[in-house]
Amino acid sequence: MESKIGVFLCNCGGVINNIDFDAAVKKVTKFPGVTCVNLSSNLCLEEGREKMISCIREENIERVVATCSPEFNEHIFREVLEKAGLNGHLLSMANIREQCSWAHDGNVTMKAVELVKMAINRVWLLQPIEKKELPVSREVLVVGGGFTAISTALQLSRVGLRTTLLEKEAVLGTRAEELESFYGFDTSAMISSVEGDENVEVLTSAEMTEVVGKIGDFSVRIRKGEEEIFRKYGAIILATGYQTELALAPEPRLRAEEEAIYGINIVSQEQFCSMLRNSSLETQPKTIGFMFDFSDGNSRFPTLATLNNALAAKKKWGSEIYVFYKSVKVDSEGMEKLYQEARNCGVVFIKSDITPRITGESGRVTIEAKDVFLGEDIMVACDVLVAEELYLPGEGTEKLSSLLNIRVDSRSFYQDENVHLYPVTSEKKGIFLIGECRGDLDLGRVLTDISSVVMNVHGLLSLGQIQVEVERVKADPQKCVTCLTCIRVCPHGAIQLIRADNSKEVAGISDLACDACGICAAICPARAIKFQGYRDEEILAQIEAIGESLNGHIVAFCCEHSAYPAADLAGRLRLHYPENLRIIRVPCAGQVDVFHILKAFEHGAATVLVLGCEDGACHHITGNTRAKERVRYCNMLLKEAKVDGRPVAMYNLSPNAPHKFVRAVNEITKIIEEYGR
Amino acid sequence: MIIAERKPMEEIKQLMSPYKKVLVAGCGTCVTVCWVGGEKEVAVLASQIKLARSADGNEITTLEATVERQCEKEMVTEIKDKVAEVEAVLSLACGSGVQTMAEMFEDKPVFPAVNTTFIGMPEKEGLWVEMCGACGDCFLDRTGGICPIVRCAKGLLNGPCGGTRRGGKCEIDPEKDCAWVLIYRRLEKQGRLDLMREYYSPKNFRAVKRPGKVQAVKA
Amino acid sequence: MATPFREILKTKNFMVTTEVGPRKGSNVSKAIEHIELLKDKVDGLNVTDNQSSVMRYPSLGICLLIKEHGGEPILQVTCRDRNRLAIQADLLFAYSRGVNNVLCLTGDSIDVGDHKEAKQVFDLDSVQLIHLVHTLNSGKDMTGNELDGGIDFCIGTTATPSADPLEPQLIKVEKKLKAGVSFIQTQAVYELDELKRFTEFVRNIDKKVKILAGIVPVIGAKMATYMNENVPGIFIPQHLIDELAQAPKGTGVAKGIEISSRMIKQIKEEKICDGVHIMFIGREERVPEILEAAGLL
Amino acid sequence: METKNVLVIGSGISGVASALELANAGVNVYLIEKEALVGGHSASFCCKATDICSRCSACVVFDKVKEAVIHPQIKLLTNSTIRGLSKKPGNFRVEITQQPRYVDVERCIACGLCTEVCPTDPKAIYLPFAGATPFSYILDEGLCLRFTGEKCDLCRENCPTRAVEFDLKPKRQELNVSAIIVATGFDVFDAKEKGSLGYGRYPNVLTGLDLEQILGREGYLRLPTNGNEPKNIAFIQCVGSRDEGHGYCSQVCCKYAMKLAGLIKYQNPDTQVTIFYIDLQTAGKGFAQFYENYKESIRFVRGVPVEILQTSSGELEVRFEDITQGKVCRDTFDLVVLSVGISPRNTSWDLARLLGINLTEDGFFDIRHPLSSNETNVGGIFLAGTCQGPKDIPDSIAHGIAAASKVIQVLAESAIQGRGNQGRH
Repeated sequence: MESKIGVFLCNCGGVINNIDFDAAVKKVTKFPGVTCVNLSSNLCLEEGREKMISCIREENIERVVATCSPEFNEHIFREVLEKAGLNGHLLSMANIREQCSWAHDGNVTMKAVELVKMAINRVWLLQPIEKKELPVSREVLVVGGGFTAISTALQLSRVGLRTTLLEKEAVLGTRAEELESFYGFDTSAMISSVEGDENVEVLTSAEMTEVVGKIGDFSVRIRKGEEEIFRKYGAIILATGYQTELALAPEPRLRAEEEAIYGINIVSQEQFCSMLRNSSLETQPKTIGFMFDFSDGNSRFPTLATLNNALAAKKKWGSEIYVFYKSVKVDSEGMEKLYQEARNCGVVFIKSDITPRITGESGRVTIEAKDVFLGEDIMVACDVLVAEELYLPGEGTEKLSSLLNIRVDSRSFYQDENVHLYPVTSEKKGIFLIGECRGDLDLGRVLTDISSVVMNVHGLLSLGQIQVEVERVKADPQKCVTCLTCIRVCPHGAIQLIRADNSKEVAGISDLACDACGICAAICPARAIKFQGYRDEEILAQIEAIGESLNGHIVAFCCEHSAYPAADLAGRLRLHYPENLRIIRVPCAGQVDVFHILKAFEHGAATVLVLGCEDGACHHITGNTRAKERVRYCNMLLKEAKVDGRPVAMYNLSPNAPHKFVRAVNEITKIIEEYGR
Repeated sequence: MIIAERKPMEEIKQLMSPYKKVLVAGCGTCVTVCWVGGEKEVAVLASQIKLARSADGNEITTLEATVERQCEKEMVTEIKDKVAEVEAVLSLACGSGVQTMAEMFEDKPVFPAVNTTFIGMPEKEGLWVEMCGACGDCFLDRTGGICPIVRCAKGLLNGPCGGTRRGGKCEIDPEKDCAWVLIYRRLEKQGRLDLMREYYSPKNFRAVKRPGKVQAVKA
Repeated sequence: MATPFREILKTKNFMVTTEVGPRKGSNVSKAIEHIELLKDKVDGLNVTDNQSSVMRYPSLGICLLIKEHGGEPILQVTCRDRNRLAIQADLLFAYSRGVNNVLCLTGDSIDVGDHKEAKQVFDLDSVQLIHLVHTLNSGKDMTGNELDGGIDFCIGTTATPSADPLEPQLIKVEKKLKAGVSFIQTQAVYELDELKRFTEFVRNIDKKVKILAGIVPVIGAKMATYMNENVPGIFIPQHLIDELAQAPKGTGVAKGIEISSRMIKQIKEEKICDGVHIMFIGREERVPEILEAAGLL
Repeated sequence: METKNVLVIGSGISGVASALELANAGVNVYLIEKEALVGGHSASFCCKATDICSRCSACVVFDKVKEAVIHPQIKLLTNSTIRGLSKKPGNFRVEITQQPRYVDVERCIACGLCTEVCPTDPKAIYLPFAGATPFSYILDEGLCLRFTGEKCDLCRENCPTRAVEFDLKPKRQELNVSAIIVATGFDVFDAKEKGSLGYGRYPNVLTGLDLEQILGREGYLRLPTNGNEPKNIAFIQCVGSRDEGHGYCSQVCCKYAMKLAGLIKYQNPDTQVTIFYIDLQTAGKGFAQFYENYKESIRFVRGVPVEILQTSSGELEVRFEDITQGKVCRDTFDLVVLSVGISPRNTSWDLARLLGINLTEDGFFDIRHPLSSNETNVGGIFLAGTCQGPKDIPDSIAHGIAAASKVIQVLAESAIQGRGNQGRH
């Protein structure tokens, strides 16, 4: 049965003057399924919306096509549909202003009509999407027992969320002395208050051994000594901190007969802290050397530790202090002041571009370097050298990340370097990473992390339920062949094996954990996964609409997070590009299917563009890289079919890069023109 | 599970050259799981061959169908109407699927679009490796669960050949581990190296009488 | 008339064998030259069996020629090209024509040869082949049928002392020894320590078996690296490659010969094993120079 | 729990981040902005990605701002400032003055007709930049003829949706809110203060912000003087950071300088780029690799430029003290970019007095305790973003979320106490 489609054209206050709307209305009225066509001049304004509602009611419209950019107005028109008693998802938009009128010179009526046609073809395949409240556990698991973990638990308790504090050591307060000596802050009070907090359960000498499930419903197995504890949590927060390692190897080349020894003459920052606290230290070091920023130029911690310890030593012992370094890392709060204070207290700073040479002799350590200020060699013999330290991920990071199946960054700290994950989220909903375990953070940033994660978790769990669109992406249990492909590729860990009503095991997509990218749908070999609004039918319907009118057009699949808004901006800037471009909006480049591309060629496309985010900026982590792979494969297939000379092209850009968008379109157009000759 | 590989387009085009209307038939079991013969691949191949043909200025129309198991006559009959419409069938199923098709529709030429390669398993996303040679005389109990018949390039039963490369790699493929080195390590781990020291007399290559038949014992 | 190899194994304390490589084609004149040149200088002449899976004049054919010219042939039989029927038949024929020594090998994979698309057989493996020869020696065929006119082969096999990892190889050698062989002609050896370790291992299992160290002269650094990468079971140590690299242009072969003879000397003096098997592929005519330099003439 | 109202002062990225978090948590948010547009400085920044994202987060700003302006729980008040504040326990009464915007955000459909008909040059009514949100034109009183007494009415007459209105008075309104987040951001250091560097005098001396905006607007870099592509560019670090007046590191300059340099190199690999620095701030997630990739292709010079002069040929001669050689050197470039730092708002003092919160010696808003990076000395008033101290975009967003978190925690507690009290009655 055919449903009644209402088309609402808008000439935007009559300023869209390169489209002949009367002609357009005539054409559109003829399209099958179209019940009524309205021309408005202010569709998005109050009065325009009112008219729309009444029209939908009077004509018993079932599906709506509106002409405007979905970027700012899709939600407005969804509301209109809801008000008119329709499901908001039975709407399809034709972007005839930003991506047509404003993007091209001359009369673009024909293109506008075609964009509307694309929307019409799509709209009558659309299916309603319902919202539902799904229950989530209000329990939170915090892994770690240091300051970060503890204060997270306390803050979560303030907003009424229960937490389990999971520490592998026997007691809480890892690295407490560091806080004390660096910030003069005593954690013991905190520890006692967390232990007294009714909302917090503390498990020490305990470790997570298994995690299954998803946001709102993680089943966690914990081993505490002999006993095995089994719990359910709504969210998991990792605050497992960091570890350091002396960066001396292969320096210093201390020969056996030399007396300078690790631990006595060459110490770590931590060892030096305890030296400072040790009142019964028989001999106080007269000269002390510090080193940092040679082996690892990307950590703030060494600067922080050095400045604090140097100052403390100066104050306590009045020793001579020489600091060898390449660059001070002062890009955190108060650090510059600390640095100046140290200078003023007479700490000598020696900038050197090459790693100093270190030798040990008769119980002293000799440091030789080239001072870039004086431009001459300097040699200092000290009683103690506080060696450079490398700042490394906490022990067990690897184990935990594989246990939770979450990614780590290039320095193997937690959290992929993807820009959309900052500050505290992982690629899996409900799993968070805070503090030093996700990178080298100073106290200020750690505090921010703590509060941020509390906000995130509160937002997810406080109500005990989350409203989500259900079955937006769904695997048809009848078609699923349980090949596990989707489970392996889902960047959000949203797919698991389930037994739908005790039948065979099939892929089950969690509405809670799913982030609606469609990567799974594009790769499913059985075409069992359907992504409402972007199903094969809906994409192909649009492609077919294009084919009807002209050949040699270019189909551009545009990621709604990047290329699509970029195209809109291009329009606003009136940056012009060839008129034969046809944009199909997709949720992620990773959703673009090989055979969608081939279909475009079948329907006469000169070539196809796939436009997604840059590496490291994909909202779905791997979507853009998978897209790149598919484009490569696609070109292989086309070559096989002797359809060459006009390869499919993939470009990476961000939503605020309109010029890059236009550059991409012009580049590909050039290639096509050359091919044409 | 049966693993297969798509034939090159050149060859498929050759097979299809006399025809103007064909059915591209997929199979919903093994070949779907290994990404060569499922509904998605049917769509891709159909589209690709149409492009290839129109590039030659010789259009072809395609129908598409995917049955759950092409090696089941009953399931194959489900698509008889579509078969009736076309001049030939291009099957993306394994050899047995193709033959079942051919047998069910004797008046129609049925062509294989894939090469059935082996019985294997996925090593990781998108990579499948051979595991079983269907020799009808399973040897795995003596080799720590690693099959020398297919995973050793020469199918040796009494240990590695002299061609093993540095680091225990295979004579014919520096990427591939020597099956016998793997077997050695596995058995060593299990403290069962005595199994490897045993002499195994020549294999009975007639354990399965070719063409093979298996009659279920219970009715 | 040459002394049967079996006798030599018993009597001689340092024996030398070398090989005659069949060519592609029916012209055997070159082979005859080599036979004539070598037959009296060595204790036995191996004939390779479609070496490195490249189709050639049959091993058996050359063996018969050697016999005619009064040499002592060692028939090499691989498992790659013949099934158990063919192998048994060939052995019967060989013995009936006075070819009494057989070297049992697995054989290179088809993939390394010039008929890559052929079906490789490997109906048997080398250990099973050794057992098979023993069965025939005992007057029965594999299925236990009586033979009218039995055979009595002197059985040898190969091993790779420089394999890595070595343990799986040694287990296989152990099996071969248990199956019963009178001599082992090893794959090319370049590190004598490896050879020492290997001989010790063998001696612990079998005191009587004779070990002939495989000697393959390398005539250039390039060739050496090539062999390391492409010839199965060959591992040439870097220090030799460097030594070859330093040799002035055009003196490569001489250098190779020098290195080989040096090794042979050392093997003989230190009694590391019972002899050597020289494989100078395609340069049979220069084998005497090695023997000369090694003081074996 | 009945819905609470919260005021967020400033719609820069931190304010927007706070507002979004609170709104999503069901709080009514008044987001007030003294300018006509939302997003503050960072909204005008450009994407610095090559094929690989450089993690400048400009796109994240773009997304969040867009999300904020259409959020039903966020009431946006542009052109608005605070005039008064009175505090009762758990509640503030805030007096807001909203200057007329003249172009109604609700009605403007950004058709651009007004700009077409506007007679002035430069145009008095226009769209400042493509990404401007709300996507609505603005009117510059300084340029508009109406405000110089003339009788122009073209834009109003031609506006198809009657979005332009002139006879408007400033609106005063009072808001009752349970908490306030101060997110007033920063002032870009005025490079003119460093006269010797020639900013303002030499057209080819730009600030980092100028460069951001040029690249954002044009998509590529051209010399302001002759429109040619610059061949040889110098970045000068620490302009307005780590000096007498500024006892702090601005935390953003090293990163944006290197990222902009990277982008320029990507667009034209032949361009020479030199960065003058004292200490390189290469710490921070994802930056290690970035620095590795560029440390070869970009020339890093440890040195402090003392003076920039324009040669007769229009080139810029940078005189700098090359520390490694310990002497003053000269080098000429065709474009110099001053990596200007982050300064506190010059209006901070007034606002501080109005709200009763403290300032640090550097002039940023002060925090109550080193272990609470959002809380001020006044209960119920919180800080978000660079008004508390220099931060890059990701840190500002994080800080904004953190501030929202603190508010939520306070509201939650007061709710609990509230219930507690009722219990006692």
